[in-house]
Amino acid sequence: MTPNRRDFLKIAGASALTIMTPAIFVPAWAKNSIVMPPGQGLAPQKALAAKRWAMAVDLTKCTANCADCIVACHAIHNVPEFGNPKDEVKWIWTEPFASVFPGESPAYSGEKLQKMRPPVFCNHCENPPCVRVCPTKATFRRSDGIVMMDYHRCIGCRLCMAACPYGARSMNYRDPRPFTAKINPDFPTRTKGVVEKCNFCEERLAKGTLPACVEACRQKALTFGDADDPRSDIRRLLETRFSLRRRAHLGTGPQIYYLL
Amino acid sequence: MSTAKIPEPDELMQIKYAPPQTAWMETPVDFRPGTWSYGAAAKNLAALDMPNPRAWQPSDADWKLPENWRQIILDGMKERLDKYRSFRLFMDICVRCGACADKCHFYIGSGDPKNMPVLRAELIRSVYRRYFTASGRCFGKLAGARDLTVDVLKEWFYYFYQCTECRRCSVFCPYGIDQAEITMIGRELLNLVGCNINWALEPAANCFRTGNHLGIQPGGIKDMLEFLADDIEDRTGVRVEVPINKKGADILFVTPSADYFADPGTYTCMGYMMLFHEIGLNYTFSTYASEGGNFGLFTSHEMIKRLNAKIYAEAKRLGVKWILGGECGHMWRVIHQYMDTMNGPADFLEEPVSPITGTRFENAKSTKMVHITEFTADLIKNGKLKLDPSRNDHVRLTFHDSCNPARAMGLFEEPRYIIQKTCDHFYEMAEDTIREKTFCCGAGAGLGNDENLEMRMRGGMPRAMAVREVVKKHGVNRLGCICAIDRATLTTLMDYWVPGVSVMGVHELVGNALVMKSEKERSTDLRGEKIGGS
Amino acid sequence: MPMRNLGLAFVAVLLLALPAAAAAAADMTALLVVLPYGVFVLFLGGFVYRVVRWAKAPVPFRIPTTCGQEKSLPWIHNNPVENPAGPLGAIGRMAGEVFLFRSLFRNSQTEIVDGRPVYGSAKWLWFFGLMFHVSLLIAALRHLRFFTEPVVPLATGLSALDGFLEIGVPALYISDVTLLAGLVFLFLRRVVLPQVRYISLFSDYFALLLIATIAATGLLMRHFFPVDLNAVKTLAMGWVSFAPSAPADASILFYLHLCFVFVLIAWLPWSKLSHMAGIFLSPTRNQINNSRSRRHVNPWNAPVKVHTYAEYEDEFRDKMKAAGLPVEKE
Amino acid sequence: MKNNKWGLILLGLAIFVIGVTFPFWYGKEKTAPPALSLETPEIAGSADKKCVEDKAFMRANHMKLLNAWRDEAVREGKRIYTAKDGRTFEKSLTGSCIRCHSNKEQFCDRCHNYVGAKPSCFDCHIVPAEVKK
Repeated sequence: MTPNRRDFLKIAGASALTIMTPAIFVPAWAKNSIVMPPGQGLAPQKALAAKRWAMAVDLTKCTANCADCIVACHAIHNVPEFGNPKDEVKWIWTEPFASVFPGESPAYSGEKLQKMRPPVFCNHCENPPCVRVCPTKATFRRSDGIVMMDYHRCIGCRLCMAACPYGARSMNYRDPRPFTAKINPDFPTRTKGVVEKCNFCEERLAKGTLPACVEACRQKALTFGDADDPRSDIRRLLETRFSLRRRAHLGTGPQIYYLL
Repeated sequence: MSTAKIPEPDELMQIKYAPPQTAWMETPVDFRPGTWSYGAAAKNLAALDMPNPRAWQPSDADWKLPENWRQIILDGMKERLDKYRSFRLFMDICVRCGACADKCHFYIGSGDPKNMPVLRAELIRSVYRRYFTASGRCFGKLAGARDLTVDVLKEWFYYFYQCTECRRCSVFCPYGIDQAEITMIGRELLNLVGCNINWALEPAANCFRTGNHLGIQPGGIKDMLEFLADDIEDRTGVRVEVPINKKGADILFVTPSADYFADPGTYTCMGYMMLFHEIGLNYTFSTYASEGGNFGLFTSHEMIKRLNAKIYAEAKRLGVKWILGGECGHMWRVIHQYMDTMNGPADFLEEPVSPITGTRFENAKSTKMVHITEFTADLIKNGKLKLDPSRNDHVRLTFHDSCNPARAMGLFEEPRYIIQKTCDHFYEMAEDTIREKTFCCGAGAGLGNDENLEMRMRGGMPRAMAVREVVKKHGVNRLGCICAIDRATLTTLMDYWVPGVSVMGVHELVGNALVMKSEKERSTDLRGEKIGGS
Repeated sequence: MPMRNLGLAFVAVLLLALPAAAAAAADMTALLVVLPYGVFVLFLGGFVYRVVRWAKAPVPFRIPTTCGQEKSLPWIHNNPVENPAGPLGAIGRMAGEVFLFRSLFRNSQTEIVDGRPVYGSAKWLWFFGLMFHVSLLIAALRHLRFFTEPVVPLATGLSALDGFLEIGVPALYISDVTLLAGLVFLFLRRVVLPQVRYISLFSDYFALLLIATIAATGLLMRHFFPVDLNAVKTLAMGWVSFAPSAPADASILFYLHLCFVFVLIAWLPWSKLSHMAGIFLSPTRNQINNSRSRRHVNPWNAPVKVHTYAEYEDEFRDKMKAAGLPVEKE
Repeated sequence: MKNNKWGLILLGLAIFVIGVTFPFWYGKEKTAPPALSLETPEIAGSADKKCVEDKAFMRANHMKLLNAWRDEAVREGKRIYTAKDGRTFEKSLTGSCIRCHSNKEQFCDRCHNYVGAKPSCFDCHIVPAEVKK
């Protein structure tokens, strides 16, 4: 049996211990003279940058029974398939319209809306409750709006899962590697006891490519871009089309916009 | 008696715990009146063939030591290091964590750092290091070693006779280092050069010659027991027999002689006699082995054996089946831990069986000596006694676990069972002061003399204060115990710290509560005090 | 002066650093080929000598300190551990002492409040004492990774368990933190409490400072000034396979660490630290309280001069007869 | 009846002696530090055959460097490392380190096993060669 700090902390409820920052033993000289080279430290030229990353999902284009975005996302991110709804790990998934927008489904909505299963993601909130509750700051919000997870720090306490109003976070209750069909070596897997979620493909943005789901969508239903940039495609869409956001009244400031 | 002036209780409570400015090796001992016991008289040492009998007092500058006293002590130490694993080990492994410090009643009562068991042991350990370890020989003080000088010897005397060998420190020591063992060896060494206290040696000499520590001769013992039988008849209307030196008795009964010579022990003794009469026990007292208390324990292992030998010898002579022992503390330490080893095997006796209940006392099958509370608890449990606890209604009792039965035997429940069956008003003292954590009366191990009264009152303070709390809380007026030294010295202690509390043995309760066949209506208890009145 | 011992202990530890510094500076690494064997012999031989010395002294009497009800009448519940009536109880009692510091757990603190002594719970000494000892044991066992190839699972398992908080890289060992915490407590206690300061000898401070220095140099090497672990392991494996070779180069920290460790190991059996072996022999703890049901034999039990009944009767015969007491000889 | 406890004492001493001499008789496979293999196609194909920093530094500090990289890249999004000699690298275990040292078993594991270090890096990060197996 290999000891697992996550198990331990889960059992002991000793999340207080983890307030200690992991970097306390990196000496100052190591940080300053070696890791931070002079005149460097910015993203490479071709990396995509933004002030506020956001995504628009055009529900008029999104077709039923298509899972291209999900398949692409889960494949490159090594999302495991446990074959068991209780243990399910998901970055993109679908839900009935009525549960995606519980406040927006009138009693006499037609068959089209009733049957519709819009894709749902992490909303990369302006005001993310998951970040606020994380005891180790494993979940944090980048200045470009991406709500990121540092798996190294996650202790599996699942406070973020309790805090997220969208159910966008999944816990690896089991070792995910044996349940990952084809491992993509360019992206790490997780270990048992770590929570995961959509990261807006920040590793792809750093290399200058759009998120995998956006690329994979043959209907071009997904538009990704800088909502803060008046000239961006997504900004134009949001200005011209009517959009809904999930449970926006909660004040979380979700950044996935559903176009109708 | 002593000329020392004893401070008032309030004054005594002003205890200074801050250690002195000077290091302990550089702080000489101060023989302050009231805190030490008189040296043994020459006649007592001579009676016991012990070395260096002379007229001296610890307050003298010249202790009239033999010429080669240092060599005698060092040879004695070497001998004992080879004979006692406890001594050698306890010299070596103490880490001076200090957990024992505030467990000692003498330290709590005096604040003298050399009364911390750890430092009291260091007094002798420092000499051990100097003469018996390489580091001590080479590095001296740096290794915690020091020369054996007359001042060191005086310090030993002062502090080894401020230890009642109660073993409370040993309960708390992570290695079980027992100051009692160290004190016993320390006193043996002092005895080798004739430095001992009269209050331990005179009783020992008396016991050796007359069989009991007060030196009472056979006729006196008989008179006293008859007198107690008269008192019993007066209180109950029942005439109990007084069997003495009776051959063919089933059981030899041995109890501390204080039980038949001094109040309040006499009432306990009356309790025994009534009990034995009531159950028809075929027993006998002995005038030769008329002392249970072994004053050798306060002198040396050899002296323990010399005095203790009488009990088996007398049991053999009288042809009894087994031996029953009365309520006594250090008597029971000797019987429980030393008697069989020293003077056994007692193969001429039978394994003890209660003739009344048929119970076999498995735990005493080799030593063949049963504690009276074990015996009586068994009688009560088997319904052999008719008891009326309401006759003890005027007693509001708390119970003092005597050190030796507590920490050198483990006798806790038997007396409590008897108390619960004979007394309706029983209140325990604070948890930290009873059972294995019980506090000493402050006057055991030969220190119950009057010249040492201030130290007794200091050492007994923790016990007395625990009693005072139950007096305040529950209106306790009586302190029960199963030790003759307790009955003698706790009385003084109570008068000083908690006036109004008197002391009794557990079998006095039994005597009061026991409903005897053909007894008259009782109006008083064994003390002649009205029953029911408060 | 009470603080003199503390000062001397500081000086002694500083002085010990000199040979290490000298060895590093003067490239006397050849010492590392032979010295460790001497140290090990002192350690092993020392402990065997001490234990045999203790064991040669007999236990003449059965003197367990009884901290619970004895086994007497069948209906009275006895305390089988605090007052063992059989070997299992004694083993349990010793296990409690060795592994859990049972007696120290009883520790209390006496204070005079409102003119009377009160006894408060004082478990900190137990807590930090146990923590210190367990940490020291774990830290020592973890070092087996340098002395075994392939590394024993015990060492890897302990390291994994010990580092499972995964704080920092290399992972911070919990036992290192608890060891230091224990040391700090034990040291401060010795310095701050006047009574404990008063009884403290040079060796009491020296032991704590020595272990603290070992822990500090170890932690510095692990987290701040890394050393070449391959070289360390090769050195250690050289020792245990009797093919020692001096390391090519190593940091002064490593020499300091080694120097202090050698001093500790060599000194351990000859000092108060021998309590780690001595506790097993403590007669007040390891004995069964059955002295009344089984005779304990004292190997040097010799006859003593007693006062016989015959002598007694000779002196008191007339008085006994006068009192109507039976006598043996008329 | 036995007073002398030599049996138990000798047993205890034997356990002690066996315990502290354990390393002397425990199986020893080798006493020399392991040789590390640099024979990977990537290294063979590289011109200067130099690691990110010099060998001595990497040997002593690679874990600290990686730890710093991980925090910089993940938390601050700073993904480029400039070495002391000015060369730049992506701060990535799989992207930079393992690309050259693709033979983890012959490189990383050898030392880690020898000194009993068990880094948790590869619990998540993947050596491409191992996926293909």
